[in-house]
Amino acid sequence: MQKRYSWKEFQKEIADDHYFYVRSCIRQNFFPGSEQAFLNIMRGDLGKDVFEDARHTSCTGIGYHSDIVPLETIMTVVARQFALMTEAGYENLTSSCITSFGIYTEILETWREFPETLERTRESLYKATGRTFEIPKNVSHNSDVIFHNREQIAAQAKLKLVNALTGEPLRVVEHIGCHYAKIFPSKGIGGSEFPYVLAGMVESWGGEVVDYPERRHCCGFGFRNYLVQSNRGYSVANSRKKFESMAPYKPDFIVCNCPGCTMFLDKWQYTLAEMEGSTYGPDGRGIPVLTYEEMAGLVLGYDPWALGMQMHQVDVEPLLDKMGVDYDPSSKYLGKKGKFIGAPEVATVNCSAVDKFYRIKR
Amino acid sequence: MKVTIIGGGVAGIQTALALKGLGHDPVIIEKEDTLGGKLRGWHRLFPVMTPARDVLEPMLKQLRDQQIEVMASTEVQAIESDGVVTSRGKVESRATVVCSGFDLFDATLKEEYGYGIYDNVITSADLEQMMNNGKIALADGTQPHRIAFLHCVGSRDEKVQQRHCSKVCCVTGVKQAIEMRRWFPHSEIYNFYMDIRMFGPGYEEMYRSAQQEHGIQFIRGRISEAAPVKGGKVQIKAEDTLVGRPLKMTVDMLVLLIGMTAGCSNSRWTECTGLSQSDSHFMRPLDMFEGNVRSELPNVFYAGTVTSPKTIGESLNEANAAAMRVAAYLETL
Amino acid sequence: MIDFGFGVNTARAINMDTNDLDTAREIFDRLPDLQACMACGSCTATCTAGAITSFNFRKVHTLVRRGEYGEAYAEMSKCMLCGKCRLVCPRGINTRGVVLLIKKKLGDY
Amino acid sequence: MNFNSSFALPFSVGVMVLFVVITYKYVRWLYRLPDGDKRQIGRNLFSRQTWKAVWECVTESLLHRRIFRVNPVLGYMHMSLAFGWFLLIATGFVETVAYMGWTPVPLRGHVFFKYYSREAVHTEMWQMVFTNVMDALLLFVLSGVALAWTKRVYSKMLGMRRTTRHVWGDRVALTALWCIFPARLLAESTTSAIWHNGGFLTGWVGSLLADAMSPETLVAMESVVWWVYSFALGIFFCAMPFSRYMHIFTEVPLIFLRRWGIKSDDRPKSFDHFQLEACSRCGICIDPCQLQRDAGINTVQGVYFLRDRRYNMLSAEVADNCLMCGRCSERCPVGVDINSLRLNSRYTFHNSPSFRRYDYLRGVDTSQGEGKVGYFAGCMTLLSPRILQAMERIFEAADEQVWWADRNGGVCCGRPLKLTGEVDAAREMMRHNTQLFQKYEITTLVTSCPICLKVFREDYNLQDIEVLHHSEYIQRLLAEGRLKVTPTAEAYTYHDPCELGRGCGIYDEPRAVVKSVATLLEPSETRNMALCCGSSIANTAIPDGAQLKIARSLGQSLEATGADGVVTACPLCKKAVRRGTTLPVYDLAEIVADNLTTRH
Repeated sequence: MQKRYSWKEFQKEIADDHYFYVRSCIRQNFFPGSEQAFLNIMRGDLGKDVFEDARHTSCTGIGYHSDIVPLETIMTVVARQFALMTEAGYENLTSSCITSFGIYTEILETWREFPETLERTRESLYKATGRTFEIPKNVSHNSDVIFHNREQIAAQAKLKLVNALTGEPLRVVEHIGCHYAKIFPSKGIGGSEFPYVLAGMVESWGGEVVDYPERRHCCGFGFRNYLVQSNRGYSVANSRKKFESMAPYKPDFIVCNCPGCTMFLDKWQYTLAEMEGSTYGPDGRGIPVLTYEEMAGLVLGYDPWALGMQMHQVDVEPLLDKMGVDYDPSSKYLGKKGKFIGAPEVATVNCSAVDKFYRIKR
Repeated sequence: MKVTIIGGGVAGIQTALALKGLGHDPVIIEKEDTLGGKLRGWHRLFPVMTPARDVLEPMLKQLRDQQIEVMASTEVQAIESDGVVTSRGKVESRATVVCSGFDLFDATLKEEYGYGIYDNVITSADLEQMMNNGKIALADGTQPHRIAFLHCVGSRDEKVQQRHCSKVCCVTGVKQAIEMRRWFPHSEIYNFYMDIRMFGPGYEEMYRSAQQEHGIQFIRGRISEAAPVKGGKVQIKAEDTLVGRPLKMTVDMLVLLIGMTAGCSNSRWTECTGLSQSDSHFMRPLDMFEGNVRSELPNVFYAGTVTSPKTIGESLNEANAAAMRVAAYLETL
Repeated sequence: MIDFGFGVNTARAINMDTNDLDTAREIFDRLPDLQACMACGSCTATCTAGAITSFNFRKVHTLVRRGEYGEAYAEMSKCMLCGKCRLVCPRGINTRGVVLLIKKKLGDY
Repeated sequence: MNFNSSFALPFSVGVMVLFVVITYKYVRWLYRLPDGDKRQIGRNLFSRQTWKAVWECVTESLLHRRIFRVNPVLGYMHMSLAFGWFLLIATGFVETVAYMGWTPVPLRGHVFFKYYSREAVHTEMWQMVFTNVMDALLLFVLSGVALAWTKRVYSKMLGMRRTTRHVWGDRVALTALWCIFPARLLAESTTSAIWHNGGFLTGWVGSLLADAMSPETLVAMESVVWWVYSFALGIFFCAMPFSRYMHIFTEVPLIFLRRWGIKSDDRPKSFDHFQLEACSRCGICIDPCQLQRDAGINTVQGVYFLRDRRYNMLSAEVADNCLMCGRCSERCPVGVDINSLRLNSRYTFHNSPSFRRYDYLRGVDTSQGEGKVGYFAGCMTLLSPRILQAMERIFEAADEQVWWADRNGGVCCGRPLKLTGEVDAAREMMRHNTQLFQKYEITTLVTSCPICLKVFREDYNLQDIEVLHHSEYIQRLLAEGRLKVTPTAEAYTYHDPCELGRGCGIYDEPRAVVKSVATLLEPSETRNMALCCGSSIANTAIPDGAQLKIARSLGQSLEATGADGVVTACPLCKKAVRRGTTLPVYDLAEIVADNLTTRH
């Protein structure tokens, strides 16, 4: 990793404070704890101003990439988000979703290259909603913001990404969403070939990044490739390619900055285990997949269940034990007031019934 | 009459020798402390494996014997109508021959190939250096078994603003592959290419012998990316375009055949004289035919790779041609 | 094993790390001139069998050289061995010998 | 007379072994002949062919007439050994009978008669005649042995540039054979020295010995030399059925079977053994081989191929590396059909069940035109459009309605595949083309490709269709006056394509056509010994460089005629010859089409 100096050539400006926050469709549903953790870390631990308007919507990127939503429509939807930001008096947009981040970047570039499309969008938005908007000064992804504050988080860290027993740094596979920098390399930290956004966090917090042959490869989500059932074999094949390539490096966990990647790298491990019986972690288990907020949350000493880590398909307990996280294994499926929220069935990817070990409370 | 020659590579040296022979008084201004330019870093030259030394040494000896003036470690800052301004002051002359050559393409710009990032990704120039040092080895000191050469790194590539063909890399790739086969007789050697351009005498024959006698495999397809594999190896991906299928393999060593980019001093020549550059930033000669060693200015001439990628032989020819042109010009004064 | 209603696609990439290249090596050790192929395609263009069926000599032998042997025997069996390809090959490759050799190395007879 | 002596033991053992092995081999091979071959023998057993075979045995097995044609000295060498030894045995038998009358005498008695009769009286005139005749015959054989020694050292004297490199077993037999007659001379001379019963040769050598040694030494030596002689015979007889000397006997059944119409086929069969073991490995086939002569390939010639196959050490490389031009068979003194044997060896190596590999041929029909005369260009002609164009002009000039079978690309005739040994698959193509010809009800099939011609005639079953090579067809048109050509002042040399000449026996028709338009000049090696162009489709092993060398050598011989151009009658030869010469090369059809007398 010492040689990875190239990222320095791809530095982007990241606003320091006063963010207008937009959410991710997938994460709201599958990793709600991560989005909440982001807000808590930003507001609580780092003392930043993050504003969220409940009226903001999906960016419709999934529809756009599946050829359902036309370009004009998505431009208008994006313009509406910007209008909400302008109305709230903010200039820095930060997005929870990589697809959205890619969409914002793409549309801003389109407006820059073809100013007439911007005018048409202003007109459409005004006709539809009566709103006007300003172009944001700064657009960042949430991971950019966390990267920006990584040293401060490191300073406040309660735990390091280190094996508590051996003292060895944890081996981390970082996976960057394709739309983060592959479309506009200069919009990503470290460019498209060697993005540094997650690697920087891992290194700052004491872990070791694993570079492996298929690091650049897509997770396989690919919108249409997942959304159409008959295409899913193609989607899962891409994930498998990555797992097979990373498995020999024995990573302790995977960290992603993209909603789709987190979901598919996590859930396809289950699917592959059920379809082919193959798992890629030690002892017939899967490799835990974390969001960067979960990783930051663990470092800052958050309770894993508060971070929503019980939502994972691949059990995270082995990782938590390795890191030395202080948590209550038995309360995994207990909600806010101690109410049982339901547990999934035992899956091959988790090797054995977890409650056998932890006596999970119902 | 006094003539300044900017650059002490093969073109500059030969221009000086030829001008001296024609009775003039050349002075070579070289920014580095030794003469010889890029040729000093080369081991053997295609197509007949002539040691680079055997070409350079006799030229340098002649230069010394004929007592041609050389200003080493001197940078030319500007070309003027009555001479050049250097870091050591003005040198007055009646004509100037620009032999400032080319720069090697910076392979780190093709980040996806991992040059400077992965230990066993090297450039063709690095390989020549290794051969000059008498030891070719992987970063851990062991011998490579599987070696891949990638043609056209920094040539014919819009993404790095190198539209031109660097001309000599194809045959260099073939030459180095054969040399590697001789160093490592049991290795597997693959050359990934987009086109193979064997334009010179003996080149095609060399290409064929590389295929047939040396068993070097040529795969038509440009490597898209390199990634590290345990043990310092590199995984490469390409399309085998001849069968229309993607292809990947792990190699011990990846050699990037880097191209020639326009010399960084070219912009300086343009700024101070108004001389023009071609799209690829090489200096533009007066025309492509009769005036191919002349510039738009009557007293400024070109020789060698300052105007376009060339082989050593072609650079030497241009040096002689430029000397003739200079002499003819000086007679008109 | 659960049936999710879809399978896992196999990779299309030619994997030179896992492919068995020994047979390929034996083939061009025996007929080194095959290595001189520069993929001009004249063999395929003139091919008597190729005019009637999808047989593509150049492509099949290139795949074999990369260690992709599946179908190679069946494909090469479409060849009529008429010898036109050998007459047009600019590199003088013994194409008929290549067909026989590939069939011999990859067939089970 | 007393025939009990221990020294004869090695000889007797040798004879026994020889008899048992040869009987076993012949009975087994004959028994395993296919039923068709057995019936064929039955039909011809009492025919004139049998008498012809007897005569051939005399002229070839004993007198070696064919070798005399290659080189008289070489012929004499082979004849002296074969015929001389035969006469020694025959005369020795008569001699014994003359001495003993018709009483049963063991075989050793005949062979070592000089020893057993040493105590008898030798003064009668007829006895002296026998003694001297036997000495003369011994001298005759010894002269052959001397020549054989010389041939090993200096083969060119006997008209051979190269001789065979032998296997180990052959060397044993050869050494024994070379010892037999000198040993006999020494044995008989020693006995003569003691008993004075020698003729002009043994008597003279005996007297020299008697002068040089004491009587005791002579007596001691006598038993030793007779042991040596007997051992030489014994070893030779034991080695004989396993070595090249098996040909001495095998040539005889081969001659008979051949006369009775048995042939080798495209698949191996029992008869092949007779051909294989009739090869004496004389090596006469090496010199005519152009692979050896021009391309320096020294391991594939007929003699080596037959040897390797006989000892089960044949490799596909050797079987495949042959042009099958047939020049070797033309010279073979035993008349071994090397091409057929090679073909059925290739069958063993390469034939694979055809399954459905040519299913794609079904329904393929790219033919055009209508007519009772069909023209089959063949793959190679399709790469020589000048030939096609010339044929078109000839058909037009002769006012022939033509059905063009494969002008737009067709299905290969199947011969190239057959020649590689894939006999079953080749049948598929043959079946396809046959059906095509029958569908269009043609009565005459013309082809300009001798490769196609040979397979049409040999393997296709085209009952009512007359198959003609275009040389025959054009010659016929010229003879019938349907085609008129204007002679030119050009002088052309004609190159016989292997498949047309040695393959189909067509030598005169193309020459007649050439002569109708130009002067014909013959190269030094022509007609049945014409050179091959080197590009023969029968060879799948030869590299391009070797093909070129052969073509160049052919080119030189054609240029040596001083001709203005080369005419050939095969599209493949045309392309190959052009690589080897600077002379213009034409197909027969081209020179005719270019010189047609335009009708007014």
